[in-house]
Amino acid sequence: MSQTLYDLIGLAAGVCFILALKGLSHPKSARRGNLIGALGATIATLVVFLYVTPSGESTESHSLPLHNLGWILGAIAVGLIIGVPAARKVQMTQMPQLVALFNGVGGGAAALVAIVEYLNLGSTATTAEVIFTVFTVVVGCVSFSGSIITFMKLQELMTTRPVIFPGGRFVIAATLAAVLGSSVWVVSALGTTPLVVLAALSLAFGILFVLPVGGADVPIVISLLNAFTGLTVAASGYVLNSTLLIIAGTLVGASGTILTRLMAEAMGRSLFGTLFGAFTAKPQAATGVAEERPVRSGSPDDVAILLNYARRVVIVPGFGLAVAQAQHTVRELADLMLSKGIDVAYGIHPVAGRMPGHMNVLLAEANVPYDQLAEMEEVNPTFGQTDVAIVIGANDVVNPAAQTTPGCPIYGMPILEVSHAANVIFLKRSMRPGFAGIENELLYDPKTMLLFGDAKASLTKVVSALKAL
Amino acid sequence: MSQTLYDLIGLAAGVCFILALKGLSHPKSARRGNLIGALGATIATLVVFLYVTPSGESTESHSLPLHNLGWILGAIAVGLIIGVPAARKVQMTQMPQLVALFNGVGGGAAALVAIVEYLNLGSTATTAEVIFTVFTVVVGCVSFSGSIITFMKLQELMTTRPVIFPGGRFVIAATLAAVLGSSVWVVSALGTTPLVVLAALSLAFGILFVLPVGGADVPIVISLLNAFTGLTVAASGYVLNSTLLIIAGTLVGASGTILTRLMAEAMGRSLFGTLFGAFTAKPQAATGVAEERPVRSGSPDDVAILLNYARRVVIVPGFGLAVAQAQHTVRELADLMLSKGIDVAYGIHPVAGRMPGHMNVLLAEANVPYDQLAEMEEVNPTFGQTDVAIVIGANDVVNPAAQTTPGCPIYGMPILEVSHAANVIFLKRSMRPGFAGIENELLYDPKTMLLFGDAKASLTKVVSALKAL
Amino acid sequence: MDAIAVISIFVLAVFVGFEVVSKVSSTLHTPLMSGANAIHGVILVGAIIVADHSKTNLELGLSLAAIVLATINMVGGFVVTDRMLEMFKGKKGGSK
Amino acid sequence: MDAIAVISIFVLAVFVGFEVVSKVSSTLHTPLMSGANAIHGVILVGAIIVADHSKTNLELGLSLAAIVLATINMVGGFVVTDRMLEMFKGKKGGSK
Ligand SMILES: NC(=O)c1ccc[n+]([C@@H]2O[C@H](COP(=O)([O-])OP(=O)(O)OC[C@H]3O[C@@H](n4cnc5c(N)ncnc54)[C@H](OP(=O)(O)O)[C@@H]3O)[C@@H](O)[C@H]2O)c1
Ligand SMILES: NC(=O)c1ccc[n+]([C@@H]2O[C@H](COP(=O)([O-])OP(=O)(O)OC[C@H]3O[C@@H](n4cnc5c(N)ncnc54)[C@H](OP(=O)(O)O)[C@@H]3O)[C@@H](O)[C@H]2O)c1
Repeated sequence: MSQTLYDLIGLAAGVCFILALKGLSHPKSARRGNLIGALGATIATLVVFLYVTPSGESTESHSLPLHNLGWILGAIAVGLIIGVPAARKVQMTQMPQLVALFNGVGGGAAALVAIVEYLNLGSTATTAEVIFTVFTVVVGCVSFSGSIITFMKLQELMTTRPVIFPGGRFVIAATLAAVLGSSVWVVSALGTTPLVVLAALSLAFGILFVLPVGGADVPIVISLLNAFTGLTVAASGYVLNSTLLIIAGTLVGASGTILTRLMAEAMGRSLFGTLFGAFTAKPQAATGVAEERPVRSGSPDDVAILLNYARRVVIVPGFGLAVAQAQHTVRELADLMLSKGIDVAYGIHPVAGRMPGHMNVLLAEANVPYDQLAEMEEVNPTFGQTDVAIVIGANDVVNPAAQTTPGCPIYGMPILEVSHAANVIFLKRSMRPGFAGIENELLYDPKTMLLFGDAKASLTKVVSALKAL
Repeated sequence: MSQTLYDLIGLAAGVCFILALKGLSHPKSARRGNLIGALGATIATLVVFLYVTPSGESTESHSLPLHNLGWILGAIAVGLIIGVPAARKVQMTQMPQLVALFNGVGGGAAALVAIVEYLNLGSTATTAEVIFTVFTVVVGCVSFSGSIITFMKLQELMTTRPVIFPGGRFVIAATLAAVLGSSVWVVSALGTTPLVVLAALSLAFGILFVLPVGGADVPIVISLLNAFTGLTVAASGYVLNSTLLIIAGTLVGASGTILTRLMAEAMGRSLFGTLFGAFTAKPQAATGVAEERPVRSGSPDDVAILLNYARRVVIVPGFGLAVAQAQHTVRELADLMLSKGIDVAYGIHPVAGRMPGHMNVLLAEANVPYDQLAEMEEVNPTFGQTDVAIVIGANDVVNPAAQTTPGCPIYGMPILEVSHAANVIFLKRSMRPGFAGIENELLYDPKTMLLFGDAKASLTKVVSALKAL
Repeated sequence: MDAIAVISIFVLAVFVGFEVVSKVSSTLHTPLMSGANAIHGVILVGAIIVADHSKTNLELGLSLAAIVLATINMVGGFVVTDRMLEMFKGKKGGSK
Repeated sequence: MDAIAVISIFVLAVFVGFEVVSKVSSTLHTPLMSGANAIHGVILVGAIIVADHSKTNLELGLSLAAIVLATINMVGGFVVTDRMLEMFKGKKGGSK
């Protein structure tokens, strides 16, 4: 295949990626967009077997098939065997960590590619190539180790709260300085040792960078690391002389940056605060311990009665609904109330759950009609006329501390103001706090009733009690 | 100045153009966007005096200053002396033709640049360069002569109705074939003569292409020619090896294409029908002659009385308002009615006047508050509750023929449905039809009252009559 | 610049152009058209380059004509667009 | 490819990326992130190229590792995104 044809096909794949992002930005075309992206990736992968651009400096072309073809196909097979079942079988609740993981391995792959190309080029590398290699290694490694930490946080393999140790900010600053120093070392001295040191330091920095990030900010960080990985791919594209990689990587870098900002806005966080949390946050006293204070807890029958006499009910779903897989049961409850002439809406907080749009995905799975899903801005003004707000497995997204307690991890996040409703019902299993690890005063409010237990079990009971009325 | 720095500055100018288009797409940032574009153009022009990229094949750099510097500066001065006053002094009503003219000269400039570069390169030109040159010459010349014809149509130096002569479609097809033929000739034979022939044929084709376009479609054609000119600039950029020209030209080409489609949609025209009008339209019988049928004409006092007792009045401005420069007077009338407690809105048709947004610009000039301007979709459903629709110098945009007479030049265009109002008042000077040259049945409708005379004079009389009531 | 780079730049610029303009309201159609029109006046740069390259009087004459036309397009275009947009700010009210 | 071409492509791709994503609703944040994530899995192409170039076992080993990781990123990313989006179609109603 001629160089030009090869390049043109690469460009076509790049166009597929643009169309994919375009499609993914609109609900109707999102799925098709993703498929177009997959098509582009497939084309790009297949075509590389037919022609390999000569690397960096050397201009000799070589004959097909690729060297190491068997190994390459084997490695792809291994990747497929690992990746596809993981993506197929993961539960909805665990998707965010899977995305983090996929992002991390992408960053790792980019770093490895840069390292191999660096070894391969040896002393023939131009300064520009070395600089791009350094960039790719640093950012790829940070993305890799950072994503692993976010994965562990989301999977609750470690605490979801900010990990801040005394003097931490100095350690981070020192590591960053060391990364920069060894970057200079690589550029000036060349050779394998500096590169290994650089990679190791970058991995360490990635860990230190993400550890102090509070759980609520984790998705923002995933998105940011995602954008970073995109940029490393673009940098690799420069070194490997591949227009496709430059375009694809830059696209992801740019759209990822915008997306990160949009997500931070939706969560009411400042991007700066999120990223430099380590430098601004102080070690906090643990506030996650449930206090011994009186609460009003009720039975499924009590809840059913409250609902039965309401004119308007707002259902506020949260992460617990996903954990309990209670989306079908909640729909059953809503339908039942509707059939009784009660006005029912779902109040959807943009960051309820563990990924933006989590609740939409979950409720869509149970075929809840779109028009019953009300966004935060829509539903907040209506709580004054709402008789019952029923909060199912949500906590942080209704926590008034976001408005009243400056300095708490969620301060400034817009919340669903359920406290304006005449009655608030919480369905949760215990008095434990939510993701951000902070106490929710609303649980102790006199107009709040708690129904303890797994959301699905509780809802099933409420449904039968309501039917019996 | 080094090549790289020069190229980077060019890229910065390209970015300015992107930001300019971005800004121009939003009302708030539009003016700033235009200034950013002007900034980019200024930078690009200044920097070319400091460094000139070697043309096409030759790679020798040369020392400053430019050859022919005096001539160049002189020519720029001439351009400024012609362009600035024309742009400064033109009346609002004549802006569309000025834009058409500016677009035409741009196309002409691109064609000239391509011709000179072709002469200059001589036999050293690569095939790709020759092909791009041919493209630029053809499209630039079409854009030039086509724009001149649109200018003449808009300036009413010639008829605004489609010019269709028997056998016209064959002449056009033959000219097109000749253009293609001589393109091949230029590519294969090279030399000056074929190029001159090509340019002449292209100019002829531009004229023939635009002549059969109906007046209402003229702005669509301007927009299309504008996009074409953009593409020629991009092609010149390839020949002259200027990234800036490639980017700027492509931007204009792409955005111009979209804009053309949007405009055609707003006017309810099919782009295809507009462009190939020559091949589909049949010579029409002249319908523009005023018939002798009874109409109900009234005095300013009659109008004032109708208005005085209305609860809701919709003002429908059109091209005649611009001709009469009656925007201030109409505002006076509206304010007077408002002060009398009458509900007043302006119903703005997207293509009222002679350019999209013409009415908005005009009324903004008279400081009419934005919130009184209602778009077509908004205002149409309200005519049922409207007591008086007062149509000031508009005709085609309220002509029911667009809905009832298949085959008439405006058939399919969405209109302002003033006929649903209880009373319709037309302010116009005569029974002459509007731009599209077709009869308006509504003028003969029993509920229509006509107030003949120049819009400004009539309005002034109505205002004093209304004050006196 | 090699072909693939030129084509890539072209394709990407097409997307930028499409995206940037795709949601403009009809009110701004005319200023946008006029502004885009002014932008392609940057062919002035090309005209200056060929005037510099010109070796014969014919070439010089044609390129000077191109400079005049391009200047009119560019400067006139930006000025006329600015005049149109100036009127849009009218919202604030106040006398003419 | 020369520097200016690379930079131009980069700058234009930045604009495309910005524009395309700038108005996405929060509902689609996660699928979009996940889809973009899958796209950068195209580093697989780079990994295959360096595997082909590899001359030592170390290089080959590292590039095979890169291929495995990149494949996971790319294929897993598209599959998981598709699964998420599949659920969005729920609108039509009907039983699960
Ligand atoms: N959406 C995103 O993009 C995203 C990503 C990462 C983090 N976050 C953060 O996650 C939080 C989301 O808020 P949220 O209100 O949805 O969740 P949350 O604050 O984490 O609260 C979840 C609640 O559900 C309860 N729960 C858990 N399992 C349950 C079950 N099986 N049955 C019944 N209840 C159960 C928990 O209480 P018990 O344990 O007592 O049952 C907990 O109070 C915010 O802090 C947000 O910033 C969001
Ligand atoms: N907006 C655009 O982008 C654009 C561009 C080009 C063409 N067009 C086309 O232009 C037309 C616009 O429709 P329109 O309804 O605004 O205009 P129109 O159909 O051209 O009608 C204008 C009316 O104003 C009257 N008039 C002219 N001067 C007057 C004056 N001094 N005082 C009072 N009345 C005066 C004319 O009648 P008298 O002569 O009897 O006074 C005529 O009936 C459509 O066909 C549209 O497709 C639009």
